[in-house]
Amino acid sequence: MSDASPSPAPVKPAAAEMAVELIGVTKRFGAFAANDDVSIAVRRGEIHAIIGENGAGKTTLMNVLFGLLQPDEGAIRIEGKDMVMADPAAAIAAGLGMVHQHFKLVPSLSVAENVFLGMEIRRNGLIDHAAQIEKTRELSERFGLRVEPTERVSLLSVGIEQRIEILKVLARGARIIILDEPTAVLTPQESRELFQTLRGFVAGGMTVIFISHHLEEVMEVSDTVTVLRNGKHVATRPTAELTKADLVRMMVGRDVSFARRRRERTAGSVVLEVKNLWARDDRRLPALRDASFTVRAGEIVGIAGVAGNGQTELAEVLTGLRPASHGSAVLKGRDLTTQSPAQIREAGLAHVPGDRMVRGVDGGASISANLLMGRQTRAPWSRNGILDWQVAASQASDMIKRFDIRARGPQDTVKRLSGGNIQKVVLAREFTNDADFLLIDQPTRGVDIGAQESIHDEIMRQRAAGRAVLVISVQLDELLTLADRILVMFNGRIMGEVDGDGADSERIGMMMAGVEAGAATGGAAR
Amino acid sequence: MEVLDKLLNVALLVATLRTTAPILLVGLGGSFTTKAGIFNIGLEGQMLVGAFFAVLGSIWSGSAFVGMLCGVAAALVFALVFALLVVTFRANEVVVGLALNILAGGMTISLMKAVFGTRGSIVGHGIVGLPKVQIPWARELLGSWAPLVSGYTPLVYVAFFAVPLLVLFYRRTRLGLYIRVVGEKPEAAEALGISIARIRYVASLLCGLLAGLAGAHLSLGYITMFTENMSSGRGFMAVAILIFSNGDPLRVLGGCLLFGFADAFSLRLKTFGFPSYLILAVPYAVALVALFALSYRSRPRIIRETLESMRKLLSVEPGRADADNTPST
Amino acid sequence: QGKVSVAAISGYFAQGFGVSIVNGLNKAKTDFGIDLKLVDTGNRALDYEEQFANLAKDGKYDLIFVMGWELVDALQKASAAYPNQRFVFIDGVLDSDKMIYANFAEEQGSFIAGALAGMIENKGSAFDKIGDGKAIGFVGGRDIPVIRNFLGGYEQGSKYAAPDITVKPVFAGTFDDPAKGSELTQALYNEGADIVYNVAGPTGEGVMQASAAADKYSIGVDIDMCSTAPGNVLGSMLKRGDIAVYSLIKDEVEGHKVTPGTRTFDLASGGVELKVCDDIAPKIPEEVKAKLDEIKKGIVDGSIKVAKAK
Amino acid sequence: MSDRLRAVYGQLLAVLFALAIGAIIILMVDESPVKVFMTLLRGAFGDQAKIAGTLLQTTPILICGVAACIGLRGGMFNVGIEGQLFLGGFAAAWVGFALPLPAGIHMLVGLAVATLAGAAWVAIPAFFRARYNTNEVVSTILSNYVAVLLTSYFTIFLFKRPGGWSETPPILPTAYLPELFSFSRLNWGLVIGLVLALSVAWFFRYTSKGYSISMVGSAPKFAEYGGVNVKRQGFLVLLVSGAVGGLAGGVETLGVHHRFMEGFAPGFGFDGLIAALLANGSPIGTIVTALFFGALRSGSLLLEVETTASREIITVIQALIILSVSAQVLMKRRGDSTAGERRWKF
Ligand SMILES: Nc1ncnc2c1ncn2[C@@H]1O[C@H](COP(=O)(O)OP(=O)(O)OP(=O)(O)O)[C@@H](O)[C@H]1O
Ligand SMILES: Nc1ncnc2c1ncn2[C@@H]1O[C@H](COP(=O)(O)OP(=O)(O)OP(=O)(O)O)[C@@H](O)[C@H]1O
Ligand SMILES: [Mg+2]
Ligand SMILES: [Mg+2]
Repeated sequence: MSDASPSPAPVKPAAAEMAVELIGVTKRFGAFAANDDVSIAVRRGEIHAIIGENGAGKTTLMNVLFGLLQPDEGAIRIEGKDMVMADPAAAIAAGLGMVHQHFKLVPSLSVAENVFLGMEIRRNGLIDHAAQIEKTRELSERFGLRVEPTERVSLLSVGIEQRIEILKVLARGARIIILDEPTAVLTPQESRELFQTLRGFVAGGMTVIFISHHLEEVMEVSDTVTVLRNGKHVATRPTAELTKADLVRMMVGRDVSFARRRRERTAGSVVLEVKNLWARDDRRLPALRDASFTVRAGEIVGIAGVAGNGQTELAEVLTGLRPASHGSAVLKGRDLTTQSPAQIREAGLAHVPGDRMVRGVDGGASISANLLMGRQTRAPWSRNGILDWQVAASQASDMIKRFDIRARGPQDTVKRLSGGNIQKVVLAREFTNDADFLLIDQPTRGVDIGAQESIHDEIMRQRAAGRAVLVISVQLDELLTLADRILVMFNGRIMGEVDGDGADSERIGMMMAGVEAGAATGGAAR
Repeated sequence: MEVLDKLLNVALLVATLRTTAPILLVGLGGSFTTKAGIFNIGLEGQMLVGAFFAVLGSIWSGSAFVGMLCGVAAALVFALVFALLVVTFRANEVVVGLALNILAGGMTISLMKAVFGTRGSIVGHGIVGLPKVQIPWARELLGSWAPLVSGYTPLVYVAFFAVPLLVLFYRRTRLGLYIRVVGEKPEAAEALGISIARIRYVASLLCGLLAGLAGAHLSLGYITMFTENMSSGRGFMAVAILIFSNGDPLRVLGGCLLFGFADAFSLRLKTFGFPSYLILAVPYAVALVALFALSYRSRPRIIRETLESMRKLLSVEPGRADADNTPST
Repeated sequence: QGKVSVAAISGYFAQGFGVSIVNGLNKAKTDFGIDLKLVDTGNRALDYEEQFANLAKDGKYDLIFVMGWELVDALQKASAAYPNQRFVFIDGVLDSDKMIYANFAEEQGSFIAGALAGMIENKGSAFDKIGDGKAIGFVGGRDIPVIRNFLGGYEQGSKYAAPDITVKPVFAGTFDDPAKGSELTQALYNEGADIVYNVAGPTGEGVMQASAAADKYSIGVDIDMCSTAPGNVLGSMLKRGDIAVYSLIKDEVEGHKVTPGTRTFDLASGGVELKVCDDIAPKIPEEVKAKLDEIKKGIVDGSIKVAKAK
Repeated sequence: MSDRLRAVYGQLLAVLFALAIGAIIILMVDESPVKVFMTLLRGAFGDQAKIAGTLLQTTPILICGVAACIGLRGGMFNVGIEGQLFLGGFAAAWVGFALPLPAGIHMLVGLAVATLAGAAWVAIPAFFRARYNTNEVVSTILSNYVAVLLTSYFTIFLFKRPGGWSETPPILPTAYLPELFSFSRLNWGLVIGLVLALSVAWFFRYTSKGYSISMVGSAPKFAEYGGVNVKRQGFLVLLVSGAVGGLAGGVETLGVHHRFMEGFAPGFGFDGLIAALLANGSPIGTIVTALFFGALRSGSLLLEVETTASREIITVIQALIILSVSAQVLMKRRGDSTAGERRWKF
């Protein structure tokens, strides 16, 4: 039925069967079409997954559906009725609800205030906090989403925040729920819990649309899959008819191998030794607790864990961006906790930061200016404090070639590049630093499958060149692909270590959720 | 001791309230923009045009009340321009605020010259000031402390009563909540269909309203005349207070009282013969010291963090400790 | 003989003394039909020289009146650059002998103001609105020599007429903040000073208003301020800039070219005087009035010497 | 490059728009806009002396503007240039009258001490900004008031010229900044300003340090990550910006007034800041905007003598220009600017 979904058809027989129909939607940003004549129909009571590479236009499409963006062409039909989604309010009125990729909760407000934000219960013109708390409690019990309505959101975990987001949607009487990459920040267990909830919803007659990059998840949960590529609709099929390989082929347009990299153990001498390291987060609460581990030359150590369990703090302490409250991290005889970022870089560290737009680049500057960072005081880029922009530009051209950065040239402004290409700019800069120790935080966050492969290859090359590599990732697959050893972090602690070959993702998942693995191999929690 | 008696008395407290009121009014106005996430350095200018047009309106209509409304209207126009440029055209707040301050200074003087043929100040010309409010029971109940509550011009009461009203406004009204949300997490507001732009406009206009009242108070209440640049830094002082009070009405009140007191107290020091120029600098210096002192690791926050830290340790940690100790599954 | 053309430049045309100068210029304009150009300067020292050049270079003006000490430097340079241009410097005497000076003896008028205030304060509660503070106040604008002159005369006068009265002087530090003037005045009243002499430009408007608000006394300055707070203004120490400029222009119009030199406007010539407000005058005891007349005579005939502040 | 051209073109349009509104206002106060604008032009560029007068007005705006540029490029809003200028002006005067030194050296020492005074005055706000992230906009604005009152105090209570108005004794001729022409007070200050603007522009474009600092300004977290000591650079940036502000005061004192006068140069600091903002933090662009402001100021002097319009009309027009350009800058080049980005969050 999917590929056959016609352009503006005069009559649709089973119209009421359909919860959402997008008909010929086109959304352009300037000359570029993020969605190009996309038609999708979502049946009532199904879980409908939407997949596609980065920039395929998934989020854009959902934003159009939810009234956050206005389509240039096309129509939207909800439960058989034509709708104009002028703004989110119209979408909400039509029975839609959206849980965004980045949560939109107000930290200083309570759970109840957040749930009822925009539809406050009022008495005599004043907000009735007691009634809101009561209603929130009721809702959370009815749908089995445990939360304490009076708690302030700033104190809650991401998992809970997502529950609140879903409650928000439910409180508005949504019958069709859209989730944009809902599991990106969850532990496997939390994800499973979420899908349990979603299944409950569809059983009750609601409809769920969700976007995901995790194909296993899609295979496991969804009833129907829609694939987008380059803004165009590729297919909509029942999940049962497809294999994971089919999905990948449809997304990328070719076969991609996910086999674990074959490797020989080459681990050499210890490059980095972290001992009993503690640190606080921005709120000054303990975020990294007593971490100890080593990284050797020629090996890749992975750090697994749900985002916000101290990985960022670990990376920041190692790079000198955050003070350690206790402990040491010795890189080739130098204690990093006492050094400035510049000194640490000099000591032989390269760092691919997790948040590339904030830490990794200056979006407003050119590619060559971005590639210059960190080496602006060194020859040949600079002599006697004077920069040589010619050297910088010619080197930038080289890197653009070597790392296959899709840009017009070294003078191109970085912010104009797509996410994956920006990431490559960062990688290009850091991988060519000849550092003995590479700290790579989320190597492929937001990078599509094709680019992922080449980034992984590059990381393996660095390993082969005898570098010590520490990879932090929230994507377990990625670590399973790359790492020789995997450390699992939870709540600031290293819960255990798993050998990369033959690692059991179930056990890692348990540790990510805070359950100490009984058979954890000693090394880490020493 | 005698010196202290002479310095610290009811008169000083009364003077403190008097000097506090204009900064408080404009500070509370700024609270709206601060909460809505706009850095409004144009308070000074809004206050100044408010003061000027209040005088103009008062002369024209012969009524202090109408004058006050004119002052407010003028400040609202400034606030609207500010919002238009900052919200709609996304111009830099500091640039626009500073430019509007310059505009206010130049415009009031030009108009003064055009209307009255002179510059400098407008006195007389039939300006009607706001009346003083005498509270009948104050004398009997409070005796010599009566001046503390009675005998101010109406906008002084407005300023102080606005504080609890604003507290209520932010806690219990929808608009107040939206203003806070727009300032703290605009994405959240946007996703719920709350128009960030509209809320920022409203906040900016509310700010203009109070800044206009502050100006009218300055030229019709505090004193009955207009002089060039008569806001003389009160708007900037309010901005300083807003920064370290984060726009919370009660903390704004605290900050304003501090400066009101510093001002009133330093004026009294003058009668002891301290050099006037140094004394004149006292309120600004106090503002600076307060700004620095409070940003020195922002004390209230550190207390909050410590409490949170402790709460976390007490409530959640034991469970984790258990998990740590039982090697199961 | 052509039409007389006059320019005046100052930053203070809107303030008390400046207002009286503008009044005099305007009166001369209506009476003699002269050409008149008023130039309000700003407060940027950098501008003054160009402004003088703009005024003087065409030789368009017979006389250029200049008021304000901050202009002195530029004035002297302009006078050197345009030797044929006649400049009248108001309210002071400079080194150059090529200029005309209209010099005022504000200390003499202030002496009488001090004497009046001292004697009234001395009456204590016998006089309406006077307490037993035995002190009189003074609110100055910025702490500068001219203002110190006023204060000096005021102090000498009060000492002369009422030796046991203390003078409490304060300087606002600014001429532009009436609110500050009001607060300062109320502080002085609180400390027992029942009469406050205002020598503070626009800041001083606050003094007058505070006297009305507190129902105490004030003394105005430069121009007649009795109407600003009727019943609360004892009098005004007039500094007759209008007389000065009018008489100079009159001479010029009548063909007596004004020549360089100093003209003094003091008590004797009527250039300064204390005008007691009409609504207060009847309440003032005869012996006080007599004493004031006696003092005035003494100053005029030189038997009472009033020192200028150094 | 065409982006830049388009931006300049847009700014010109914005200026024209502001002038049009200004013309309407001039009509409202009963003057002929044509006469006003012609008089302005003549007052600014009418003859040799007028042009020199314009350049004389431009000098302090330019130097203050460069001071502001340094701050803006390093991500710091130094609104305290006014206060630094006053202190620098006083310090230079003090060296000029109190420290007899040989000619030439005397002048250099005067400028150096002015520079130090400006830097010293901004040091505390800079320290708190760098260390505790205290909003420097407010702290520098407030410190302006204190600085101006402090110089008044020094001038009137401690160092007053006997018998003089509120001014210090004149400086010794050995400390004079030489004049450029015989017919004007225009002096080497202009050259200092131009050289400063060019070298600051060069510094940001072609030196490692300049690169690091502009990265601190445009992407502080990125710079921090790249090994730049953001706090130290921020502190230094404000310090240098303040130093240049102090230098502006020194140039005025040693070049023009030859003494320190209480309240001698109100508003130059703000003019400079705004010139720099309009030029989007570019020192070269600031030369143009400062010249524009200088011409307005100098033209307004003739305006005052020849028409009935007041000088404040010029202030109004200036404010209108800033407003329309500020909206415009971001319409065309949103995000490309260091100064234009809205980074003022609490
Ligand atoms: N506001 C915008 N202006 C210009 N281009 C945009 C805008 N929003 C999205 N795009 C572009 O549209 C394309 C589709 O973006 P979209 O966010 O829909 O992708 P996506 O499929 O959700 O990707 P991801 O998996 O990374 O979330 C991208 O190339 C993106 O750069
Ligand atoms: N307001 C709440 N309502 C319902 N359950 C809650 C609430 N707060 C906490 N919980 C439960 O307690 C557990 C621990 O929550 P908490 O946020 O303290 O941990 P965390 O997010 O893992 O910690 P951290 O964010 O420091 O890593 C959650 O998994 C959740 O099940
Ligand atoms: Mg997306
Ligand atoms: Mg948490």
